[in-house]
Amino acid sequence: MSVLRDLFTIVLVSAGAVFFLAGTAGLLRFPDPLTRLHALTKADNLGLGLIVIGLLPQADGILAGLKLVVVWLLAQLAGAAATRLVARATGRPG
Amino acid sequence: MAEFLIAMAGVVLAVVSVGLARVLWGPADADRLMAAQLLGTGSVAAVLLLAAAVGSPAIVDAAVILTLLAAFAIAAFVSSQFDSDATADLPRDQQQ
Amino acid sequence: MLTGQASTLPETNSPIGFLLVLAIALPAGGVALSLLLGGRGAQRLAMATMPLGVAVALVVAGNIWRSGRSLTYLVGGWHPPLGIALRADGLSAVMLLTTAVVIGAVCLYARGSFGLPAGADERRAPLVFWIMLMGVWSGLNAVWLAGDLFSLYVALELLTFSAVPLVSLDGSAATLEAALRYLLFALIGSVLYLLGTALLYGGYGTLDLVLLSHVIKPEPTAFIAASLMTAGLLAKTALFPLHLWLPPAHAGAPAGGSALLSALVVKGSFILTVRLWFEAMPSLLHLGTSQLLGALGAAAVLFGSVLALRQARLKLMIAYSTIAQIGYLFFLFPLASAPAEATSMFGDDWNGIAWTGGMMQLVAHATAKAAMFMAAGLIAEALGHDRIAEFAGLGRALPVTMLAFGLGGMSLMGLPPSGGFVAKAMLLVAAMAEGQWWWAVVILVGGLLAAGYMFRVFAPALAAVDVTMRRRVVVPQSRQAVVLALAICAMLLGLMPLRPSQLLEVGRPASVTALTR
Amino acid sequence: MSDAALYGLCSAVLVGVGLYGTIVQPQPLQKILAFNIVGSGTFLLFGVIARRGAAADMGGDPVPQAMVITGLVVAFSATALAVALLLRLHDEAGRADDAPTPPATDDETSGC
Amino acid sequence: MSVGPALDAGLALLASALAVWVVLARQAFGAVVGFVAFGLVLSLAWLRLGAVDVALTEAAIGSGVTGAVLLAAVTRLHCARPVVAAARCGRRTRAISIASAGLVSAGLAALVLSPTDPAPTLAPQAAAALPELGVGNAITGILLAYRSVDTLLEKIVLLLALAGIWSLARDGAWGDRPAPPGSGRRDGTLTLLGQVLPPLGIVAGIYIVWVGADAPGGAFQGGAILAAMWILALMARLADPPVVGRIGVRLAVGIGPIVFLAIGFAGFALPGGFLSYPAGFAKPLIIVIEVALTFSIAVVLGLLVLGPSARGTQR
Repeated sequence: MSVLRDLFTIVLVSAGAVFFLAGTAGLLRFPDPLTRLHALTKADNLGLGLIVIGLLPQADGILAGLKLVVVWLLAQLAGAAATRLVARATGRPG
Repeated sequence: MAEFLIAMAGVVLAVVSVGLARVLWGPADADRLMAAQLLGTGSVAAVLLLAAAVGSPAIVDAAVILTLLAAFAIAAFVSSQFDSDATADLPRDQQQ
Repeated sequence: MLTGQASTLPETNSPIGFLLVLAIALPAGGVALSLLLGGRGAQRLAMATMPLGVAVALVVAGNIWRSGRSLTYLVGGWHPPLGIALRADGLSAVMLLTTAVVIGAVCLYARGSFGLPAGADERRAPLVFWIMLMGVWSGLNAVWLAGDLFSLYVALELLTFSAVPLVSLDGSAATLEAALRYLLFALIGSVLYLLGTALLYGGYGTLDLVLLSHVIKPEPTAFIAASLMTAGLLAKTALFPLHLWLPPAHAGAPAGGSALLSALVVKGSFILTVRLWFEAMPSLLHLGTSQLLGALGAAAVLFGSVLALRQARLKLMIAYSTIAQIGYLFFLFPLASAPAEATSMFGDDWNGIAWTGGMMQLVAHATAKAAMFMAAGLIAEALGHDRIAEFAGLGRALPVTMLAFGLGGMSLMGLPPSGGFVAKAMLLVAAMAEGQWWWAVVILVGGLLAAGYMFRVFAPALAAVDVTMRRRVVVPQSRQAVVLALAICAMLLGLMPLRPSQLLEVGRPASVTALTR
Repeated sequence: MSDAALYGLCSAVLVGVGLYGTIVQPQPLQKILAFNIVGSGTFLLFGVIARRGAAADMGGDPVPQAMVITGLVVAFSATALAVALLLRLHDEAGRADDAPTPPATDDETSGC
Repeated sequence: MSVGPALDAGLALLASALAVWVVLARQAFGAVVGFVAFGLVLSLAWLRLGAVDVALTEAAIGSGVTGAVLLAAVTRLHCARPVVAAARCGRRTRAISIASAGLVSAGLAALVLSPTDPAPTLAPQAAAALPELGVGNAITGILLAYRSVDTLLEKIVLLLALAGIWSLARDGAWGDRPAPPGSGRRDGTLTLLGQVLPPLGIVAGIYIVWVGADAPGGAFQGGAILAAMWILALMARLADPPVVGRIGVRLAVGIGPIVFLAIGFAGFALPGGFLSYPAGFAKPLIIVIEVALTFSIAVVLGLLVLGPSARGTQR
């Protein structure tokens, strides 16, 4: 049981890290701000999301798990807002 | 397990801090902002991983606060930087 | 110590130790309440705090003088190193008294410039001035009394945050720039001090001055910490060559504020430097360090005086003279720490005499300089400017003010019977007796230069010209009287040198005395 | 090398870099940032000392940690005051020249 | 191989690199972004050093609220573009400053590499006295009992900083509202953030204060979060900055320090004297002080970010 749980964590957390890697690569390599923004959003959504899901079995108690989910939701909100605002700002000249 | 989680925290941090190169290069302020946001998200992930590794709920609190403040910082960036550029031609008491 | 643990001292609260808390907490409470009450409330509060604060200082000083013993108060009943002790020795008592006298005078003086008529709305400058005045008082008293290096850091910051807004009170670009420069200097100064504090805690596990003096050893930790802290404190004291911020800041503040800054605020970091070297780490005060500090002081005396001679504006001249007068204070380091063989030659306690002389210089300068800045403020109010070249006939127009200014100047020059004379004479004699004649030369030259810049003011002011001064405003007699009273204080100090020096001996650092016996 | 020593070296670097910046950096705003970096280095040194003093079931000596919290609040107040002074100075200078950006006459007056 | 030290080395390296970037950056905006990132990295370093309380404070105050102040400043200074004209230091000044800064660094490095052994600590003493107070978080015990006078004076420092910033208002604007943070535009996304985040943030802030007596957290951290949420609501134009001359604002600013002082003075009636707590009542009194302080800290930090009153901000 414990082995399975740990395996689940290892797989999902590693996958999350891969998405962070992809996001960074995109941020560095993509040619213009809008595509870079796209890459960043992926990392935000999926990277953190996968890590949170991966850590859920490790959390002791419902409250601790809930906090993890809250963190993810907050990050989603911030990321979405940033995306919209940055997209609009870069869409304008100047 | 703890070792693995700490290692992953390190990996995530290392990866996103490479993205900080965008802060250096720019060229647009939006790029700098995105790089900083990526670092913010990465830090939150790293804190969560550390919390799980140490098994300390207080560290999760730190992650909650970091996320809140990351959102706050983005709002501050946006409301100060981009809008002011867009509205530079509007009369504002601070500008004259 | 073996375990690296500082043990606690068998200290208990002195019967009137609670007064030490009041000395800090009354003006601190005044700050909080002033913001709350606003408007005329701030002024009323300052006026109410003033006599209380003076009374506290008097009772504390009287008690220490009569009993000959220092006072202690353990805040919250917690013993150092975990808790914080407030301690008052003779030096603290003298400083408490000086602070109370100068602040009292500034309060009375500033009623003229920052008083609000009954029923008036709250206004910016008066409210801020009264709040900052109480902030300065609280911070200074905390510096004189706190026995813990980190509390002293907070006290220094309290001083910085109340001193900087005073500089930029008039809001002109020049004073804003002076305030910003002052703030940056002060902040770097405090952060260096804090860095040293961290090192000392890491080395000895306590920040209590007394406990630290028991465990500190002449080793790299202590030496590096002491160097960083001293560098930081010197930046805050504006010792040459870290003086750049002082003239524009002290000259830019309103007269009452300049008086506080020049007379008192710079002395806070100076006293802390003295306590650090003489009380906390006497074993580290080697010949080299003390001669270096003395040499910087000598450079400050010469440099500050020469620049004061060349100023066209009165307030700037007084500010540059502050740089010079601060220089004298640093002769304390070489002269009060001379090795026994040097001092025993004439069989007297020359270190002790130098110590008393240095502190006397501090008190005399505080009172004299506050009087001079306030006199300059009155002159500027009356004339609408402070250009020295246009002072012709001033002696006749403002005789009381000019008398006060002159009495203050006598103290700066070191003419008898002023407090400055006694102070400089004691330093001079100690320098000769200890065979360190070079300081004596600087003291004499500094006195001559001071006479030069005072003469530049008085020559036109007293010239028998027939032009009648065009006065913008009539300065009330009461404000002139306050300034004169303070200048007379500086003078009276010279007439009763023995009594304050007795008080100064209570709790005098053992290092000053031990070296001579 | 222990983890505390690593952060100790980091604090030494931060203090040095920050000090250099406060002296050399011509922009007042970046001087303020540099001061904050010296401050952070100092606080980190407290943290290293706290870490080494771990005892009595505590991950570190709480006394220096508490001092850092006090220090952080003071450093923030200082930053806020310095920035407010800088902004007002900038306004004043801009007003005096009646131009949107003040000319850089001196390293302290120029906002930009 | 242990991965901990590798992570620590990475964090230390990253923090140092960011510091160099902040100091040398030609662009003020880039430097400020770098500084906020630097604060973030430092919070992680504090977690690694086992100082969760400090990590919370660094995140909230050191990086969060300070970042807001700096960003607003950068915008108003029009520093987004590279600077040409500012006087740069001469080569000699640079050499001297490199030498002196290097000397300080080298001295510090030498000291941290040769620590006192055993390292001095007050942890056992701090722990031993905690049961008397009834609080579980030693840092709360230090800030509000053993070294409470520091905390009290530091609150006065905050008030003085606020009065100092207010003093920079123009005479005609005295007592008026400060300029709202950010630009004057309403914005849908910002409004959404301003509506959704503050309720969550307020809960988080209060939670951090509440657990502060026994777990990491406390008045500073909670107050800073509340302040950030307030500023956010102001940025989204969901509320107006307060009229700072009003008695209500002044009361909010002063209540914390005044309650703290009043409880301190009440201690004179006890054997322990000023700022001592009666046996058995220490924890409730500490919580009363913390609540009052949190409220005042939130208001003061917010007002510090807002800056001095400005005229004509209400159109």
